[in-house]
Amino acid sequence: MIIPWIPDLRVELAFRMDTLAAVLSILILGVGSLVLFYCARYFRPGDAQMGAFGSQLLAFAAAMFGLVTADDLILLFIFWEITTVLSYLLIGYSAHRLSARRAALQALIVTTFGGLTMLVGMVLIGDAAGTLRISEILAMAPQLLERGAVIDVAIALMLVGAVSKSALLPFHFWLPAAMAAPTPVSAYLHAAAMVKAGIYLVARLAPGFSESAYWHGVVLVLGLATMLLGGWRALRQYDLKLILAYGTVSQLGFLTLVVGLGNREAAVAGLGLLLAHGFFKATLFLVVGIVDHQAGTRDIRKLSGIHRSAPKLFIVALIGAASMAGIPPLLGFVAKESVYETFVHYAEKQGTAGAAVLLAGVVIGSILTFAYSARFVWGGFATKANCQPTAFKRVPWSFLAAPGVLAAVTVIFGLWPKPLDAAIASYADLYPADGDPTHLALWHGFTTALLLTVITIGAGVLLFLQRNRVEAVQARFTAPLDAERSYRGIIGVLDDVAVWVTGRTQRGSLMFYLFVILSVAVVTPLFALIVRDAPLPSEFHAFDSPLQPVIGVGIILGALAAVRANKRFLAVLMVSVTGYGIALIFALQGAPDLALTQMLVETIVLVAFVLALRSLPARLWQREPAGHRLLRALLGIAFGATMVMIAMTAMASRVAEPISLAFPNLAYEVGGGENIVNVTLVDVRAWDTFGELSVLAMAATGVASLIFIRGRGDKRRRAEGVATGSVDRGREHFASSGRQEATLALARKFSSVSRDAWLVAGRTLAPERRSIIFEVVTRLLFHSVILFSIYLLLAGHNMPGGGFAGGLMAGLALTIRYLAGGRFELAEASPVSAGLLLGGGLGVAGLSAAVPLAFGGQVLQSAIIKFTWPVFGEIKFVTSTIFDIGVYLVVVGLVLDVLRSLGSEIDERSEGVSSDDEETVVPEPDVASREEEEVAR
Amino acid sequence: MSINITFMVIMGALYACGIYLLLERSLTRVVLGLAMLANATNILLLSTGGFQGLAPLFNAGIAVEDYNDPLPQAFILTSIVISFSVTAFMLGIIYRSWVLSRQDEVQDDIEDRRVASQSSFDAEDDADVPEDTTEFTPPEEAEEAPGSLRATGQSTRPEAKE
Amino acid sequence: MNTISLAPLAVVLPFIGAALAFILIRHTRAQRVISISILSVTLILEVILLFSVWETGAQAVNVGGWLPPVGITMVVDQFSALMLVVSSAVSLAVLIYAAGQGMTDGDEDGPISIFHPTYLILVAGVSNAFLAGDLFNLYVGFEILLTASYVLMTLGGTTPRIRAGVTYVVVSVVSSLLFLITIAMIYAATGTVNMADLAVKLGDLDPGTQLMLHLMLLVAFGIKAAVFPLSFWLPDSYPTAPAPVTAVFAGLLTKVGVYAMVRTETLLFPGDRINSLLMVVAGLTMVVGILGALAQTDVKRMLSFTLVSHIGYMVFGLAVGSVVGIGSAVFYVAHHITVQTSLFLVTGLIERRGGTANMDRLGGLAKLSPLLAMLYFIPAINLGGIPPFSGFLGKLGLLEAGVDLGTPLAYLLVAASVLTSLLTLLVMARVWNRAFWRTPEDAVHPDPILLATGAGGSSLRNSGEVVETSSSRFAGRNANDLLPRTMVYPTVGLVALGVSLSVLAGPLFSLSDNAARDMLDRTPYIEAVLGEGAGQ
Amino acid sequence: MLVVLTVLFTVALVAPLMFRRIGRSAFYVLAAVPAAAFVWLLVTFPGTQVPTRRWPRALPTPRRP
Repeated sequence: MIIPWIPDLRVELAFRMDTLAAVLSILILGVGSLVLFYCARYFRPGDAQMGAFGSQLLAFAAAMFGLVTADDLILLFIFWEITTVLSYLLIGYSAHRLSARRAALQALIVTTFGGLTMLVGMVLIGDAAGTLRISEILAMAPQLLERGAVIDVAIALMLVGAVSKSALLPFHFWLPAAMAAPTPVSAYLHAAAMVKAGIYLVARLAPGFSESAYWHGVVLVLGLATMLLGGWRALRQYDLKLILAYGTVSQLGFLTLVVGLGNREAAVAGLGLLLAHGFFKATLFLVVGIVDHQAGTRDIRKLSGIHRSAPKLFIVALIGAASMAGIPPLLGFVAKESVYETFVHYAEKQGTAGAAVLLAGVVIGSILTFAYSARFVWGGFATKANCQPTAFKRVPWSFLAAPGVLAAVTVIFGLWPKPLDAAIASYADLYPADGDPTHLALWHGFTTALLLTVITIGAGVLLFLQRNRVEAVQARFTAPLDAERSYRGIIGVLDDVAVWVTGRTQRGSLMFYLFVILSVAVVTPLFALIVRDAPLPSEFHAFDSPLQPVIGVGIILGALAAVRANKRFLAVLMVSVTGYGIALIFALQGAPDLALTQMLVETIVLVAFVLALRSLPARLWQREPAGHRLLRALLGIAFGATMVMIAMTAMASRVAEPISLAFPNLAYEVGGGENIVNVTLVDVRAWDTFGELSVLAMAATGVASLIFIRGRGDKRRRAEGVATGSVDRGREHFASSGRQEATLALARKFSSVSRDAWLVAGRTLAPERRSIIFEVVTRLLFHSVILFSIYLLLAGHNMPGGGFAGGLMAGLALTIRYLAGGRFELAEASPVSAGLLLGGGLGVAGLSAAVPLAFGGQVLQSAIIKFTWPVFGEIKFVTSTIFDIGVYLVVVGLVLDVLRSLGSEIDERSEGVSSDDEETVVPEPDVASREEEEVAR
Repeated sequence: MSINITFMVIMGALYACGIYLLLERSLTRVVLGLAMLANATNILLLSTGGFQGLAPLFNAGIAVEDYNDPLPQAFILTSIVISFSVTAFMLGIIYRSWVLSRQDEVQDDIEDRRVASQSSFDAEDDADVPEDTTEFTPPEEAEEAPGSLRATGQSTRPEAKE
Repeated sequence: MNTISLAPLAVVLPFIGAALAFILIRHTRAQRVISISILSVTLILEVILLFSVWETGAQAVNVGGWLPPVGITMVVDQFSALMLVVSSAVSLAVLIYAAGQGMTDGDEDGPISIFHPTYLILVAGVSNAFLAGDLFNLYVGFEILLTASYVLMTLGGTTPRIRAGVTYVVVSVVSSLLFLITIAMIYAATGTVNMADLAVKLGDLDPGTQLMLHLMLLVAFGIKAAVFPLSFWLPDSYPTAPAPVTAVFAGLLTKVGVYAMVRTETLLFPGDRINSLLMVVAGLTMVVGILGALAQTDVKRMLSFTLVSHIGYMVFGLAVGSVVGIGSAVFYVAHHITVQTSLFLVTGLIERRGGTANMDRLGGLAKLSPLLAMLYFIPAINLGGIPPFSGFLGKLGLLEAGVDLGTPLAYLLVAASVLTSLLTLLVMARVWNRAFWRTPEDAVHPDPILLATGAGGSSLRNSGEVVETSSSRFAGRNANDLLPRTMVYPTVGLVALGVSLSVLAGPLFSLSDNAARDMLDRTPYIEAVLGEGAGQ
Repeated sequence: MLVVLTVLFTVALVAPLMFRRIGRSAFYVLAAVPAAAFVWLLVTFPGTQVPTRRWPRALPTPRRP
């Protein structure tokens, strides 16, 4: 069944059910339903998290079922990672316990690490095979193996995923730690299902890829080592669940060993052992759950006499442990017998020392297994000498049902393994039939395998009886390398590296960031010019007109003076000197529009600077002058020089004619205007100007929001209510009987007139601030300047001018009135609030953009309308002028906003009469304390 | 396209002074630096137009090549307007920064320095965790979730303990 | 008048909306209605554009009727259409979230009245940047969204915002400056600024100048897209802004930079001259970014670092330069916009519910609000690359592209991307362990708001008791006010969009691969703009 | 096969609601779903069925559905 999901990455939802999948599904679904049944009795009724737990457990079963039936490598990986995430959630069920949280995170990270490595392997194989379908890949396995290194590495990477999932040696530590999970989770995930995913992957790949270079190295060595280590550690545990956990680690090593051997017998024996382990380990975990639930502890030094207080539980536990130990009538024995037979035949056939060591290792492992099974039964159920029998509540039937069924299955299939053997046989067909095929059977006759079993049981009993001496030996011999501590070490080192790297890169200082950015911006073009040769500039000319060098010298002097100035306003003046110099250069170069706009902008910027910085101290004092003075100078010079070199190279490498040659004719015929630059701005490239308007509007809003904080403060206060001469009264205190005092008193006497001759709100200003000449000049100039700005706007299409120049001119007019008459004069001069102006301008521009669409044209398309008026004669009106009006309004709005916020509002604040609730000026200590900053955020 | 040396010199000098001012601690000088860099870029744009030409006011007689290149002029106008609005905005920031903390300095980010100097001990990862051998709290203080933190058994799991 | 000439409306509509919002500055409710309706109409328009472009490939419209290369052209190809739709959907969700926050917190007359027009102009700027077929117009698009972001970044004018605002503004102005310088150089060298015209003319320049201009453009866009050496400014400035603003910044601004890099890499300067350099930069961005995230304790700063780190993935896809590589990068950009924004919105909710965004002081949120826990968990594992979500699919495509390339540097990058994915998962799981699983009592010094409703409030709806002892600014709010519906529903919508990306992965990937094929082929774009014969 | 998978996942999604309504015994309902899948597995895949008469011959590998 195949449903295509992402054809471009060859990923489909492909499923198939073959024997291997069916055998594992038995385990997953069977044990899954029993565990869920068991949970009904395990949890207390009122638990809030049970809902989430139940859904996660069932989702886990579904994910495992998907994993074993998936026929697409990536689909298998998807279910693989879903099981990882669900195991993270399940282990973290009792999240208030630090051990549970840490174990969950540890399991997640270790298994995801393995999973991601496997993903790389899968992508490599998918890329080499051309398909992601597992069955097809296995079919062409032999051809793939010839590809050599790539496939071997890919298979090795996939094995890393299997090793980490099935908790083999380097990654085994997460399984015992995961015992912090509720016991049903341990029973299902860490015994029957999740850890079997790795074994399933090995079993799936074994038929095709068991001959790949690293296969035997990884599978056999790690498997055997894990088996021995797991068994050895299990003998030292005092917690029943940890005995089983290390037992599982050992059995998983054993399983990987068998399944990964890669011949027909091993396949049969492996699957048999897989089923057997699934049944008996789940039984034992469920039994431990019951013991913990009824007795309240799992510590074998406290449990005593339970075999008498819960005989039925004892029998079930005995069956499970016996099957684990491989005692004859049970399924465990049947599986182990065929495993012994497999390894005996393997040793005979191979004849190498390695095969013999393998056999010996397996036997020793089985001996250890027998020993810790015995320890489990003795620890859990025997009556200990030195402690009184533990109180044990009666075990209700429904609680014991799940382990009971599993124990029964172990016994039935032990006595009658025929159906299992038939089921597994078809999986074994994937291997070439070499020699006598082995069967799962209770009795194989008197073979060396049987002899080995007898040895195993004998040595196991001996090991159990001498357990005190064994523990003494183990206590002395502590583990040289401990995986969990090394994992935590790695995470610790990772954190330290992270802090170190972040400390180096995130200095927090703007100067450092700019330094890095600018040096990268300087180095990369130089690198390009060095690596690849670029044309050397050939034609030069000193200057276009003799005046240019003179102005140039002026500009450079201004720039240097600005750098060295330590008075704030001196620096500002020097920068505006460079600005005006550039305006002159524009004029000389033949750009009247630019010169006009640059001059107006410089003026308004100068006014804005003075208005904003007047409340700051005069000196550009710094507590400690910015360091690295030389370094900054070097970077500046390097940047300047590089830019000059790049400009010259770029200009020298021009080959094609610039497109601007077409502009003059187009502007006149189609645009209908003689001023090419203005036509370009409002018609040909009107979309740029359209964008700029929003930049202007945003800047205006930004300034207003920074100063007014609570919104735009658009409320206008008219002049009537204000007492004459009350605004901005001089607070300088003169000498009481001095001359200034007298002149001030005289001026105040004359200022009582109700209506002012020159400016509407001139009277509101305190007498010592007013200058009659300035007011008279303002009165004369204001209206003519406004008229001139409207002229500039309308004539802009043919003569130098346009929306920007007009708007700036009108802005200057408002500035003059504000400077002459104070903030109430400004309020009188601007009938409309700045927000309205901005909105109106943007609206006019927006509509002039959208309306042409209605007439079938493109956005911002202009049309030329010719009509004749009686008085004015023939008039040619181009609709782009409407757009220009929008520009005009927005520019006036911006200047008004700057004046209102930087001018009037700061005036009010400095007079301390501000109506808005001024944010309390908190003198912030140098390093804001975290708490205060926390609240401020 | 022949290159005008004067423009190059002016541009280079403005860039150098602008960058020097930009890397300053005082906010006013940074803003002045930005304004100077914008002016330098305008000069660069002007020089890409090539030679000094007639003002771009169309009349039929003049050949197309004689005009000064109108396209860079449009770019320069846009650049002037944008640098004007950014300067205005920065003035607002300077005033606000002065009102809030009476200083005209570019302040460093304190969170960065705190992170760079934090200790590596993290309770969640490195705290010592007592071993517990059961999931169920004894009946008397059983709150609704089983297995609250109860250090009962002192089973020595050899490698878990630091 | 076919649909393509409606494309500029995607910019004009928000523009007119902003104008209306300016005029109605004092009626916040009207502003809210305008902005939400305008954004919805724009989203519908962009979806129509996406479907019309899906089959036919790149289409162009000349603004004002001026033929290229004189006039400005707006070009919509599959890549930009996808970007438009995803960014509009995300900005609509964030707008509703912010409006909801404004309503419940009741700061009607406060900065919220400036928020709506500024937000609309930000969206207009982003749409303009995606549509621009002209290099200078791309610069203006950048300027629009930057200036709007300056205002949003310093909204409310508190001390940390001003400090971060200065860093952000100065670095952004420097990046625009470098971009303008590069445009001047390109005009000096070729005499044109129309991108399609440039694609034709840049080829004739000699290699030295081409490489120089190419690198200068990438540096300018690299600052905006926060690529390794140029990305240190981002984690200092983004987290201090209000939650919805940070969400929009994280979702859109860096992606505009990445979009511009993809355009220059494929259209203007084809060929793999600097692919190995891009690979190295991508690797460093990933690793240094995620190491930064590991070191943080504040969730918003941590997410800013993961944002920087995952830009490395997109640059990796770009550096591979194959159809699968760029296709996966396109898909990854769409995925990352959605997931990163939804994570920032959820962090905003965490900040309201837990009183702080600092991981050490949080705890027990899973019990306090299971809905919030789920809202965090899904995008978190999505970002961490857990299948079946879109994060994994994007990374899978990138791995396949890297493996197809097969050079040792590509394998190194594959290893780096896998490591970064693992560390991202570690970072996200750490937040989950501390903020959601840990009991409030275990937190370092938990916010009283956590302890107060600890026992009672288990779910969003029924916990109504008043929180009185909270030090954070949400004192005196009952739990319903802490997570109001108008803020939770857009977050749920965005998370659902993230999940739907994996359900629709098939068609989305075919769209991305078509976009990549057309971009690498270059002629569809050039012919759409300059007419048939132009593409060589 | 896909049907079994979707059934399992949907019941898992619905499970929290069941628990809220009928509490602990919802586990029995949850246990029933994999049990049903187990039975379905035995029925549809003869390879694993308990053979009656003809088990001596090697059983054919089941066709892929």
